[in-house]
Amino acid sequence: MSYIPLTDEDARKMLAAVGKSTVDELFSDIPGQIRLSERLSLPEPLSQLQTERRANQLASLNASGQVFAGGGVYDHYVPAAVDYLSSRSEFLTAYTPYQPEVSQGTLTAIFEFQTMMCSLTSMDVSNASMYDGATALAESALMARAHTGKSRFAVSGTLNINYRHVLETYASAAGLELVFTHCEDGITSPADIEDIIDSNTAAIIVQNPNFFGSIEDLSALSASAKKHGVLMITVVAEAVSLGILKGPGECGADIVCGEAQSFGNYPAFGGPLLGFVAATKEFTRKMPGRLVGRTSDADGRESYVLTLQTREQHIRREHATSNICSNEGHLALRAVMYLSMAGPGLAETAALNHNLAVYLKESLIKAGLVEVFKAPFFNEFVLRTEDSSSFIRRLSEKGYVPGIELRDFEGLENCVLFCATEKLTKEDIDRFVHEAGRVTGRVK
Amino acid sequence: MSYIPLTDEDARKMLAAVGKSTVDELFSDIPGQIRLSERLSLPEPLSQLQTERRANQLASLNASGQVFAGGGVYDHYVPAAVDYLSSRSEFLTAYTPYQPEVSQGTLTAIFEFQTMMCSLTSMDVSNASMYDGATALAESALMARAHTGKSRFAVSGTLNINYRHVLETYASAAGLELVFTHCEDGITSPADIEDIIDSNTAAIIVQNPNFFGSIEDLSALSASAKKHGVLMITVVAEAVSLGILKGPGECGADIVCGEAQSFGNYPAFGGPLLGFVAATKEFTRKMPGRLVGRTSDADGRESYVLTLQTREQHIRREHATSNICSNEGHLALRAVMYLSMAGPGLAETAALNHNLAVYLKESLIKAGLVEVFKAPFFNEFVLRTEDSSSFIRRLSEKGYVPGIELRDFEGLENCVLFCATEKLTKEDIDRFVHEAGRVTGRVK
Amino acid sequence: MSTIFDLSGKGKNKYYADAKAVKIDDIPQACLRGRLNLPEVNETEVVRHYTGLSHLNFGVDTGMYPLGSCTMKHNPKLNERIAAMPGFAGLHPAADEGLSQGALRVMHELSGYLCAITGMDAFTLQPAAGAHGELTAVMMIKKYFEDTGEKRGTILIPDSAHGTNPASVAICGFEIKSVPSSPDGDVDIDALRGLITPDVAAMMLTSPSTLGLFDRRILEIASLLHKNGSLFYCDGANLNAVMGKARVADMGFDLMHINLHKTFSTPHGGGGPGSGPVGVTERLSKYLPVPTVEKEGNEYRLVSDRPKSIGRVHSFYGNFQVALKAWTYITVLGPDGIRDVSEKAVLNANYLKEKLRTRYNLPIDRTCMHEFVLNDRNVPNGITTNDIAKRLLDYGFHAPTVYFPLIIEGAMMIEPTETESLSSLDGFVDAMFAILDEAETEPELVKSAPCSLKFRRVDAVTAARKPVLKWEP
Amino acid sequence: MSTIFDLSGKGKNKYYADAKAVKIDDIPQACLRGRLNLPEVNETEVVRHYTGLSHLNFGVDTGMYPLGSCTMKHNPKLNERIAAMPGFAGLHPAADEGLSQGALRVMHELSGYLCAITGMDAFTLQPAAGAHGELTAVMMIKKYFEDTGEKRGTILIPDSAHGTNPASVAICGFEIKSVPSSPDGDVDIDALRGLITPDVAAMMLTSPSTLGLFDRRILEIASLLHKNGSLFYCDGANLNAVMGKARVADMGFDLMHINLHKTFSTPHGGGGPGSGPVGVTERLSKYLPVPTVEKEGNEYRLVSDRPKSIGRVHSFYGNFQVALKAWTYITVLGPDGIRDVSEKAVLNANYLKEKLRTRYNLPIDRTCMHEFVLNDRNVPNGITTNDIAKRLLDYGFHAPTVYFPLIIEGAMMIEPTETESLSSLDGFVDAMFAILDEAETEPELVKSAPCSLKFRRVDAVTAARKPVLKWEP
Ligand SMILES: Cc1ncc(COP(=O)(O)O)c(C=O)c1O
Ligand SMILES: Cc1ncc(COP(=O)(O)O)c(C=O)c1O
Repeated sequence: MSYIPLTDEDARKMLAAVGKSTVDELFSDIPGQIRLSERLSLPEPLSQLQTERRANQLASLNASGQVFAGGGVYDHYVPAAVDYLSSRSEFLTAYTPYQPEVSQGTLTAIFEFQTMMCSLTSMDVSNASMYDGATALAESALMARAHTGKSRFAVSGTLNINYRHVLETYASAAGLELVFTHCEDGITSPADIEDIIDSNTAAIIVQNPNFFGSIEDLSALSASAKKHGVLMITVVAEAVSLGILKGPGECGADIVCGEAQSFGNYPAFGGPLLGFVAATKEFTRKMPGRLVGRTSDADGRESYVLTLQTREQHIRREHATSNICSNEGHLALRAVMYLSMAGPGLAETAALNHNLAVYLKESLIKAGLVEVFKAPFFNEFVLRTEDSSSFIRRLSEKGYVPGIELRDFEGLENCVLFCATEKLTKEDIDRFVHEAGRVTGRVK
Repeated sequence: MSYIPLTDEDARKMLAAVGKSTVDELFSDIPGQIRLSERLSLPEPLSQLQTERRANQLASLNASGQVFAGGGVYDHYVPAAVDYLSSRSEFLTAYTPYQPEVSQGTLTAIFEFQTMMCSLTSMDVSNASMYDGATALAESALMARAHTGKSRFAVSGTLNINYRHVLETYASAAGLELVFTHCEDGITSPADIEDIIDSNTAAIIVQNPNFFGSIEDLSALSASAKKHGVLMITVVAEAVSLGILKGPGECGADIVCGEAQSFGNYPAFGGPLLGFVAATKEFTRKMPGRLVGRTSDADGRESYVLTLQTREQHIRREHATSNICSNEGHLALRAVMYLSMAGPGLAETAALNHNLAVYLKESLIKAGLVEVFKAPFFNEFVLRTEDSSSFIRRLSEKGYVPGIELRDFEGLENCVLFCATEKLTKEDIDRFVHEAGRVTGRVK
Repeated sequence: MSTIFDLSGKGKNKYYADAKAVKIDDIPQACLRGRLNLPEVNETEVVRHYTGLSHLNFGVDTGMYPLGSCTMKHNPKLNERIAAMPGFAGLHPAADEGLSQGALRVMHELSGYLCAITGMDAFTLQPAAGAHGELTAVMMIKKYFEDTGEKRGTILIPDSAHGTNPASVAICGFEIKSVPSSPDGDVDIDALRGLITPDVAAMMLTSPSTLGLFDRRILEIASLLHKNGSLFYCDGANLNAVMGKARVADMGFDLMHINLHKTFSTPHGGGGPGSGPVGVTERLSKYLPVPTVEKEGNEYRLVSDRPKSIGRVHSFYGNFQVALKAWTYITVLGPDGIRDVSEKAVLNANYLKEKLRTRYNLPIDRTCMHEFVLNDRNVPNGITTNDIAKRLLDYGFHAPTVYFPLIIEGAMMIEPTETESLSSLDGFVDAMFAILDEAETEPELVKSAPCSLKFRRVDAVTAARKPVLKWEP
Repeated sequence: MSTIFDLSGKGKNKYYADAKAVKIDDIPQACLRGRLNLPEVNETEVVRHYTGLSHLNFGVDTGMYPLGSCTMKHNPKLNERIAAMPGFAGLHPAADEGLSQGALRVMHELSGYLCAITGMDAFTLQPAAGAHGELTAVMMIKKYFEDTGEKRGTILIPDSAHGTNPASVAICGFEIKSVPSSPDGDVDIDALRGLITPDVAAMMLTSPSTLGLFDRRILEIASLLHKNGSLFYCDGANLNAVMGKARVADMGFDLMHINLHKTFSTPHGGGGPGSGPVGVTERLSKYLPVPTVEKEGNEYRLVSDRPKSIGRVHSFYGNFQVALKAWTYITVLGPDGIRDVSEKAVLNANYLKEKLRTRYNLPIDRTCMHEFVLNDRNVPNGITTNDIAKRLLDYGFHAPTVYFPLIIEGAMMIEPTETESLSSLDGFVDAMFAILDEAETEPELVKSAPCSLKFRRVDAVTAARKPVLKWEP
C-alpha cells in the first residue's frame, strides 16, 4: 500500500526537471557518513485488510466489558450525529484555522465552544481547548502566577492524583511551589486551605466534584480565598456534572479549568482528551492557547477569526502566555456538537448519572463494601474493600473495568473509586454488584 | 426523542395562520368514522441510547463468526475509504438526481459506474442499477421478450436457486415460459440447451460462475444460441469473478445481468443488494431503469443528466420498459468507489479468492468431505457431507456461517456449497477445516 | 468535474488485498481475462475526487428538500449507526436461523409496527422499493383471482397516479382503465361507477392522493369496489400524512405498499436503496411472497412452505438494512411520536400553502394533507414552473416535484415534511416570493437560473439526442 | 452563517438520555444550578448547521494544502476506522493492565518503530503535541543537569526556529540565546562558536530547518555542543524529509520530538489532537516521563517506578488514538514505503521549487528538502505574500505558510508533501503564475482576494481591537 500518487514515469520526468539523475542526489546535503544505506528495521508492510485484521486482534485483547471507573475519563454516550458530523473531512483534515476565509466552519464552532464553556462554568472567557485537564490546570497555575506575580499555590488534597503529578512536574520545571492539604474526610477544609496561604500565594486550587467524587463547598472556599486576596482556581474533571452543579464562577472561582472529554468524546485509553481553561475577563489577555473572536469580512458578513494572537508563541515567542500551538480542536468541535444535541437535557443526563451512582453505591454497600465518605457526590464515590487488588483483579477477569484502586492516599488503603454513567442501567449495576458480592462473599 | 424542530409556540402560530383552532381540523376530510381516537399500538419510545442498547442486544444474537458461504452474497473486504466517502450526506441524503444542477455528484458517479460495468462485462451500455441480481435477471428476460417478441427461455439448471424462484414468480405474472436444463455434472451442456430452444425462444439464460461455483463454457453456449438465432443472457452473481474471468460480452453474451454487491457493499442479511443490467447497444432504448448520459450545461461545462427517460415509467407509464423507479443508487456509488480503490488490483483479489477456495476445497476433502464436481471453479464449490443438516448445525454452533445446504437439487442430497473470499486466511481455513473434521470424525 | 478515469495513471494504484501470486493454472486460459480496464488511481485521489463530487450534490442535510411525493425528511444518524453494526451489516443471509434471530426479530417486529400503523394484518418486507411493492401486490391480485377462479383483466388507476402504478400493472398483463379526477381533486365517483365492470380486478389509489388530498368519498369508493368483488389497493407513498390519524385498512383498502425510504426516514441515497413492504388484510395473506418471517414460541423462523404464495420476489429477504433503519425510527418515536409526525407534516404543508397561495395560483383550494400543488398560471413574463424550480436552487432550496401530477398543468408539488422548522418554511416562502418579484423585474435572470451554482442549466435534450452513456478515452 | 444559538427555540430539543425523574434531594440546594443556558435545537438543525459549517472549511480532502512546516499529507481512512474500533476508542485508561494488552502493545510497537526511524533508543508517547514534546524535552534537559549537578541556564535557538521552541524553553526558566543563520540558510557556525559557553545546557535545532534545508555542518554543530557538555535537541517537525535516508540520532542529536500529526498522517482536526512523542538516546532515557510502557516476557506493563523521571506530563498516556493512527500508517507502509515517503516528499518539493523559481524570488537557492521558501520580492504593484495567499484560495488551493520563518521577509513556505500528484503540483504552479499575471494586469483583484468564496477577506484587526469572544443574545 502506498499513498503516493506519482507514477514511475512522473518521478522520472520530475527528476529530470530538477536536473538530477537519482533521487539520492536530492539528499546530498546530508553528510555522507550518516546517510543511511540499510533499510529501516520496520516490519514488512501489510495490506489494509491485513492491517485491519491485526488491529482487530489487538483490540480484542482490550477490555470490552462495562465501565465502572471514572477518575478523569468518563464513559458517556456519544450520539451518532456527533460521530458523523465531526468525521466530515472538511473539519477533520483541516489545519488550525490560519486562513479564516476557508476556515469559517472550524472558527464558528470554536466560537460556539467558547460560548458554551463560558456559560457552563459561569466565566467570561474560554479558550479553544488545552491538551487535557492536567495540563490545563498547570497552565492555569502559570497564568495565575503571571497575573499575581506570586508562585505559591494552596492545593486541595482532593485533587485528581494524576493532575497532581502533572502539576508537580510543571511546578518543578517552572518554579512553582505547591502545598497540599490533607483530606481525611474526602473533602477540602477551608481552614486547612487558609493555613497554607501566605503572602506569596497566588491561588488556591480545588477540584469539584473532587477526585473522590464528593461535591466541595466552593462558596466557602472562595470566601477563604477572597479573605486572603488570592485567586481561586477550580478544576472540573467531569464536565457532565456542570449539567446540575452551579458554574464555579457563580461560587466565586476566578479560573475554571479541567477536562471536557465527557462531552461527546470517547475514553480512548485516556487520549486525546479535551482540556479547557476559562476565566474572568481580567485574564483575557493572559489566556493560554487559541481564542476565536467575532469580526466581519470585507463585505460586512459576520465572521470569525483567531484573535489576540499577540499572546501566542508564534508572535511573542519566549514572551508568550504559553507554548501551546496545536491543541484539541477536533474534540472541542465534538463537544460543541454534543452540547447542541444535549441542550438543556444535559441536566437530565447529569441527574441520571447521579441517581445511578447513588444506586450503585447503595447496592455495593449491601454487597459488603464499606462506606468511606459521607459527603454528597456526583457520579463517583469511594468504598472500602477487604483487598482492593484482588477485588479489581477478580472483577477484571469478568471483563469489567471495575473502578480505580486508590493506591497513593494515606488512610485509603484498599479503597476503590467507583463511577456510574447513563450508559449503565440498573440491571447492569445489579449484575456488577452480584459479581462484587461474590468477591466479598455475600453472594455464593 | 423527536425529529420535529417546531416549538409549541410555532405550532400555535402556524395553526392560527391557517385559520384552524386544532390540529384535528386539518384532518377533517377523513371521514369521522375512520378517524383514529386510540393511540397506535406501538411500544413506548426509547431514547437513542436505549434504542442503541436494544439494537446491540439483537445484533449480538446474529452470527459473528467467519463466513464460508456465498450463494449470491459475498463477504468481501470493504476499504475504509468506501465507507467514509459514501456516508457523506450530500450523497446519502439526496433523492434521485432529478435536478442535475445540484446532483452532479451522484450523476458523475453513476456515469462512472456505467462505464466500469460496461468494461467489466464487455458490454456497450449499463444501467444505473437494479434491485438485486434476481430481479435484474427477471427484467433482462422481459427486455429480451420485448426485443424478440418471443417469450420462451431456455434456462440452465445451474442458475442460482433463488434467482430461479424469482424468475418463476415474474414469469408466471408476466407470461414468460421457462424451461430448465438438468445439470448432472454441475455444468451447462450446450446440447441440453439446444434441445430446449424452439422457434418461440427469446434467449438462453446461463450463470457464470454458476450457482455451484463452476465456470461455464460461455463461448460454446453462445455458439449454440447464435446457431438458433436466440439471445444469450449471462448472469454474474459474484462480480469479483470478473477480475479474472473474461467479460461475458467477449464470449458472445447479448445481455449481462446480475449482482454487484461484492463491490464494496456488505452482506447485510441479503439486502440491499446491487442488481445490474448491461447489454449490447441494440438494447439501449429498451433498458430498464435509470441511464445517465453526458451533456453540457449552459456555459458548456461537461455535465451529466438522467437520459433516455422516455423509456421510463414517469413518462411512458404503462408503456415503459420497466416499472422501476428508486433503484440501488447508493450501492452503485459504493461500487464505483470500491472499483476506484481496487483498480486493476481487482485481478489480484479475484485470484486470491480463487486460490483460497482451492485450498479450502482440498482441505475439506482431506477432512473427509467428498468432491462432487470436477469443473474448474472460481471461489465456490460443492462437496458432499454425510449429513448436511447436522454438518451445518454443528459448525453453526461454533459461530460459523459454514456454507449453504443444497436442498432443492436432485442428486445433490447432503451437498453443501462452500465459498472462500480474501477475508479468510489460510489459518482461518485450517481452523474451520479442523472443526469440519470433528464433524466428519477425521479429527477427534 | 473530471471523472475518475481522467485521473488514471499507470501504477498509481496499490491495492489492499493480500495478493501476491496471481498465477492461476486450473482455469482454462480461454475463460481468463486479458486486460482489466479499470482506472489506476491512488487512495489520495479517490478521496479528493469523491469528496469533490459530494460538494456538487444537494441532500436533506444540505437544506430543505420539498420534493413532493418523496417525503424528504431528516434521516437520523442513529439509523445509520445501527444499520452499520457488524452484527447486522456483516450478517450473511445464509446464516443459520439460530444465528440470525436478531435480524429476524427486527423484521418481525417491524412488520408488526407497520400492521399497527396501517391496520393491515400482515406484511412482507421483500419488495426493494415502492414500485417493486406495487408489482408484488399486483402479482398477488392476479394470483387471488386465479385462485378464486375468476377471470378479471382490468385494473383501474386514477389519472393522478404515479407512473409506477400503470407500469407495474402492465407487467402483469392487466388492462388499465384511467379514472378521472373531479375538479376538487377527489376521484370522479360517477365516472368511477361507469368504469366498474365485472372485469375489474382492482383499483389502485394513492391515499392521500398525489395532489396531497384525502379523498372524502374513500369509503364509498371502497364499497363500490368490494360490492363488485374487486380489490382495493393503496399506494402508500403518502402515508406520512395519516399515521395515528386513520388506518389504511379502515379506509377499506385490501392491500398496500409503504415506502420506508419516505415515511420512515431512511435515506434515499441518491436513488435507492428503498424498501416497499406490502401489507394485506387477512384473506390475502396466503399470497404473500416466500419466505415469510414467523414467530414460533420464542424463535423466529423463515417459512417458505406456503403453497398459495406468489413465490419469491427478491434474491433474499428484501432490503433488510433499510428495514432496520425504519425499525430504529419507530423505536425512537413510539406511538405519540409517530402521530406527531403526521400532524406536523400536515401542519407544515398547510402553513406553507396558506402563505404561498397569497401570490401563487393554487389550482385546488382545500385543506391539504402533507403536500399541496401550485402551478405557474399567472406567473408573469412566461416564467415557467421549471424556471422557478431552477431559481430555487440559487436560493439554497431544492426544487419541488415539477410537472407532476400530470392533471395539473405546470404543477409544483410541495412537501415540506415535519422536519422543517418554522424559519426554514418562512425562508422558502421568502424565496418563492422573491422569485415572483424577479419574474416581474428580471425575467431573464429567472429563465437562465441557476446562476450562482457550480453548474448552470444542464442540457438534457442533447444528452438524449446523442446518448453518451460511458466514458471513453 | 448563523451560530447554533441563533437557531435556539424553547422545547425544540429532545434529549436522548433515559432521563425521567430529575429530582435530586441529596445534594445541597446551594450547589445546584439554576438555569442551564444551552441552545435548544433539534437534531435536524444540528445536522444542517454543522454540515453547513463544514462547507465553509477546507481540508486536505478538499484540495492541495501546501502549508509549510505542517506536512498536510493525505490522512488515510483506514487510520480512522481502526482508531474508532470499540476495543480502542471505548477503552478506559483505568482498565486493568491485563485488559489493555492490545493498547499497550500498540504503544510499545510504535515506540519501537519511531526508534528504528530516528535511531533514538527510547520514546515516550505522552506529549500531546509538538510543543508539549518540546516542553517535556526541556524538562528532561533541566533534570539532566540537575542530576549531573551542573548549573546551566542557557539554551540556544536559531533565529529561524518555530515560536514554540523559545516559548517552551521559557516555561522552564532557561535563558534563550538566538543563533543567527548564515545567508545560505545553515546555522552561522562562527556565531555559534561564539555563543557556546559553559552555561549552555542545550541547543534546539529544527532538522531539516524551517527553511526546508538540511544543515550541511550538522555533525560539526553536534560535536561543538557535545564537547561543551551540552545536549543537542532536534525539533523533528520536519522528519518527513529524511525517513529512511538518515537517522536523527546519527546526526548527533541527543533528544527530539516528532509530530505524529504531521509525518505520520494523522489528521490535524482543525487544531488538534496532535501527538508529540519525545525520543532520547540511552543516557537520557531514565528522565522520560512516567509511566513508560515496558515489555516483560509476553506482557506489556505500565511502569511508574522510575526515580529519575521528570514525572507525569499528561493525565494518562498521551494521545493514544493518535498514536494508534500512526501505528496503522507505519504498519501499512513498511520500511520501503516509509523511505519512499521522504524521497517523494523531497522530489515533489524540489520539482515545485524549480518550476516556481522561474518567476518567483527564491531567497536561498539550494536543493531543498520537503519544503522551500519563496518571497514576494519583485512581485509587481505592491502585491504581498498575504495577497498571493488569499488569491490562491480562489484558485482552490490552500495557502502556504506565510511570513514564517521570520528571517525571510515576506516568506511563503511551501510544502507539497508526497501525497500530491504531478497534476496537482502543476495546477499549483499554474495558479501561482496566473496570480503573478494578475498582479501585473489586475492588481486590485489580487488585493481584494478571495473573491469567489463564501467569505471575503476577514478583518482580524477589528477582532483584536474589540474582542467579542462569545455569543451574547
Ligand atoms: C405516489 C408514488 N408511488 C410510487 C412511487 C414509487 O416508489 P419507488 O421509487 O420506491 O419505487 C413513488 C415514488 O416517487 C410515488 O411518489
Ligand atoms: C517546526 C515546528 N516546531 C514545532 C511545532 C509545534 O507543533 P504542535 O503544533 O504540534 O505543538 C510546529 C508546528 O507547526 C512546527 O512547525
